[in-house]
Amino acid sequence: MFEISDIVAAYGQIEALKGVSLKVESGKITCLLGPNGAGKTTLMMTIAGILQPRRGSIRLEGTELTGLTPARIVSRGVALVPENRLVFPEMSVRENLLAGAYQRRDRAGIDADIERMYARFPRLKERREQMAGTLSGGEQQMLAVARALMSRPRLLLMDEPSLGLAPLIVAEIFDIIAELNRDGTTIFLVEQNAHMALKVAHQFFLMEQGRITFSGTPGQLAEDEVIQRAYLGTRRAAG
Amino acid sequence: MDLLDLIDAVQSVADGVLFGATYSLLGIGFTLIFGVMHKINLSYAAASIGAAYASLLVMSVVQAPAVLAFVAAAAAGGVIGGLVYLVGFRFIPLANPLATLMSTVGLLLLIDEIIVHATDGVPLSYPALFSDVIVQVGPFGLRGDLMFVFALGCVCMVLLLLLLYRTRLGLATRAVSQQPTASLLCGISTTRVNVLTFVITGVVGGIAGAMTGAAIGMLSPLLSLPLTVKGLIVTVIGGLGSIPGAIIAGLIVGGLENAFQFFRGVSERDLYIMLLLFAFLVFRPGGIFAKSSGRD
Amino acid sequence: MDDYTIGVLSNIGVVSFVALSAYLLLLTGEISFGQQAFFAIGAYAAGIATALWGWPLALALAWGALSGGGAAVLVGIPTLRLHGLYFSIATLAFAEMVRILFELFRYQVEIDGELTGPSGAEGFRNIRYIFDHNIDAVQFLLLIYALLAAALLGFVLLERSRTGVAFRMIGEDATLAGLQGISVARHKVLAAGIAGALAGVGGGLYAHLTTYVEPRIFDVMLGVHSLAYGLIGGLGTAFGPLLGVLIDIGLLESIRALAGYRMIIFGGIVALLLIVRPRGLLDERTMHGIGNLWRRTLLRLRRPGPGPGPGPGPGPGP
Amino acid sequence: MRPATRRTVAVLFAVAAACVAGGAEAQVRAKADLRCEQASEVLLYDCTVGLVDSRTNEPLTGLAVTIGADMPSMAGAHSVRPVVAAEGPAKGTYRFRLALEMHGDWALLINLSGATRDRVVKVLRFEDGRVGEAPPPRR
Repeated sequence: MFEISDIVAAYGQIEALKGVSLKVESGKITCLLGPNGAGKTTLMMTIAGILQPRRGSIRLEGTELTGLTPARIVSRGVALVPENRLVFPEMSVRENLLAGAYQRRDRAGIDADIERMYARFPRLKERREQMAGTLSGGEQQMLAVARALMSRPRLLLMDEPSLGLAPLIVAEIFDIIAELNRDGTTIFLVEQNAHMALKVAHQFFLMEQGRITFSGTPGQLAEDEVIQRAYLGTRRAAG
Repeated sequence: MDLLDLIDAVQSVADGVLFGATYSLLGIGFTLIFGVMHKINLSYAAASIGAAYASLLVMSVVQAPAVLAFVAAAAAGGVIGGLVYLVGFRFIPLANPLATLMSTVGLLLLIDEIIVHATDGVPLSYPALFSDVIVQVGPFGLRGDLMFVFALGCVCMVLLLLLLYRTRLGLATRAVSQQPTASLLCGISTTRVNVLTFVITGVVGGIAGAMTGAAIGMLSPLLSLPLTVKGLIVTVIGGLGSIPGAIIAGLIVGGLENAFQFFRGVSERDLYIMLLLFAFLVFRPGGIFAKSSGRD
Repeated sequence: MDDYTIGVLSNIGVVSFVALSAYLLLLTGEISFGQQAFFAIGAYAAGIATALWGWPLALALAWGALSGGGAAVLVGIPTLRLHGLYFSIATLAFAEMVRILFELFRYQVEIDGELTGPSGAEGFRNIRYIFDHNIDAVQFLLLIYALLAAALLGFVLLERSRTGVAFRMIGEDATLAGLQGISVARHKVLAAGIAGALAGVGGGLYAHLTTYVEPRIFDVMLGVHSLAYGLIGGLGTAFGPLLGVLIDIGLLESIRALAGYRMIIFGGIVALLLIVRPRGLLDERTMHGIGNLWRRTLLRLRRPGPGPGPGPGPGPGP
Repeated sequence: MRPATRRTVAVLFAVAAACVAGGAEAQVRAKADLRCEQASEVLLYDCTVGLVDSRTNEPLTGLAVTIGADMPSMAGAHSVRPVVAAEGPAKGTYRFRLALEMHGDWALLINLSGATRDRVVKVLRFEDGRVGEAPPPRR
């Protein structure tokens, strides 16, 4: 169980998160929806320890994560696939993966995991010696996911994995998300693409202006009229 | 120009290229710190000279072969590098570009002045290695001390490249310089990488300082400003953040410096070097290896 | 006042011009390590004008300002596209070029049976205007401070003008300022020109104060110091750089016990002060606080009502 | 206007007038011959300066002579508090003792006042045990 309670985070005077609480169940895919500027990325960065919250607590299986350095949080089993992927452009695919395993010391285990990633993402294997900056957007997204997985996370955070990708690639990414989840990884993702998320997620939260305004199952989400209009809107009406 | 002049000119340029290894090392130091922190450490050359002075202090206490001076300078450079980070960067708001630039200027003055006070401003002689060796290659004579400096510089560069491209620390350093946020997400501590970068560049700088002392035969606090300027030139011409660029640019600047000196005299030499720097900044700010969109 | 005090005060006044020059560029967001070049150009130009051409001092100082400002505009145009570090290094390169050029510059004329004029690295001696015209040290000191006061007045007016606001906006965010319809290029060249002219006047005064200049005086150290003055003193007001000069030359230089350790202390102050006050002692926030206090005091003075006035508001934070 | 202000303004006008007027009569120019040698301690130097009229080579006697010192490479910094020279036994010679802060090139500003007002600048290199002409700076 991953639990966030009453997190307040601010940039200077502006409160981006105004007391966010939510629970992510182990073994499930949980999706956070919300418009731009709602504070979703801020929440992700706060969980990962890049931003420090003003108050509140973040616990993974009962262990407190707030106040820890990002490195500690990674070693506690939380990895974030950041928005816009942020691969290391001048490093090879292989080196990117090695960087993902920076907190680990087991040489043999790391090598085995790299092979496992190559098996799961054959495209990365083809390009393992290529500079990450030269990969396509979809390939970079896969690399970012694989890099995060290299730390063997119990909880995988993903910030807008479909951002800026072609629909075909987005479908592929969501297949991978479902697959990872089947293999036992808990996933908490931020998404704007509610249609894709509806297909895989087990639980939904909606965030608006720094607050959680809705929580429920995909069924409840699809029935909520307000949400329908805002996030599923015309497309659903058309389809 | 007759043949003898030509031979002299080539000889002079060759000497310059050999000495240019010092500039390369300094350029690498500037460029590495810039790569990791996106800051220029203006106290770097002063710290390097300071480390060379510290090695003289060690040599005056311990009776040891001259090679030890280089080891001592490297060690002192590492310590000073760490201190520079602590005073000039650790607690300074990094978002303010003025602040760190000026704090390193403050440290430059500080280090310079400590040297001046410790030595009353008198230049001290520095042990040269192989200064009596001259290798004749056809009409050219290669000075032993310069060749030693060059060889040492090359060894340092190779070790540094191995460190950067073959070790875990090197991976972390490159990661931080390319994508600081992602590095944090990978569990890399940027503070630790920053400190280690300062220590490592300090070691390199200490060696460069000792090399300068050995090649010129003496140390003076007056060296630190020109070396700072040379280091900046090499860094800019090589392209900020580019290590191969810094290596090549160091050798080029070393060679050009002597060429200008040979043809135009010592007083005009630096004028052309500065003109070169200025031209690079205005027309090619990304350095020699810049991609087409090399501007920041 | 003894000669020493007059000398120190004169130095403070003259160096303030370079400090103001660097400060003006800091306002537009650029760090220049090269203002000493325009100081040098002003010094040589004004010195040549009086010593070799027999010009009156006022004209020579104006000529120094013109030369400094003109040179600054000429360098300002190619370096316009450069920002941040690149600009700083370019100014450094330019200043070093100027210094070396003065080391090569020879222009001597026989005056009163003696060769007078710049003579390369040996410098330019016998800028004898103050002796020939019987201007004593105190009079010259007054001249320096009168011009400095005029420069400060100019700054006060500038900061209230549209141009001054434009400078600060460009300093905050050049792109945003450009979007607001401010011609960034024109304002930057203008700022560079004014800064160059200020340094030029300072240089002219310096040359006539010491009667002797040489290229070494104008090395990077001077530029670095003039930058540091603004940063120590504060970027909130033109009095900031003056405070910086006062602290360095006035306080550190004049306290005998610190003799020789001044640069160490100065370097240390620069490094450490920036931790606490990254924009100097008199930064924008402090100036705002002082401004408020001042306005409140004025208000209270203007309306001396009966009974207790409004309680003392919270003072400005330190 | 307060008297002090009025005086200031008056002086400023005088200075300004002098500035504009230009071309005053040529004055006596001094030529100096300066010799220094290290005294008993490090950084302490005893110097003798011989002053003559540059045109007539007549010794200049009875002047008040003060000497300031400055390091050209660090303008304004390291300036030494001016010392007063005492007239020596030989005609037109003055002696003084300098306490410098560091070795290196120093510009000595020899200020004359009294019958002749002038300043002669001499750049000398002070080293441990040796004082000589400063060679042109080189980097």
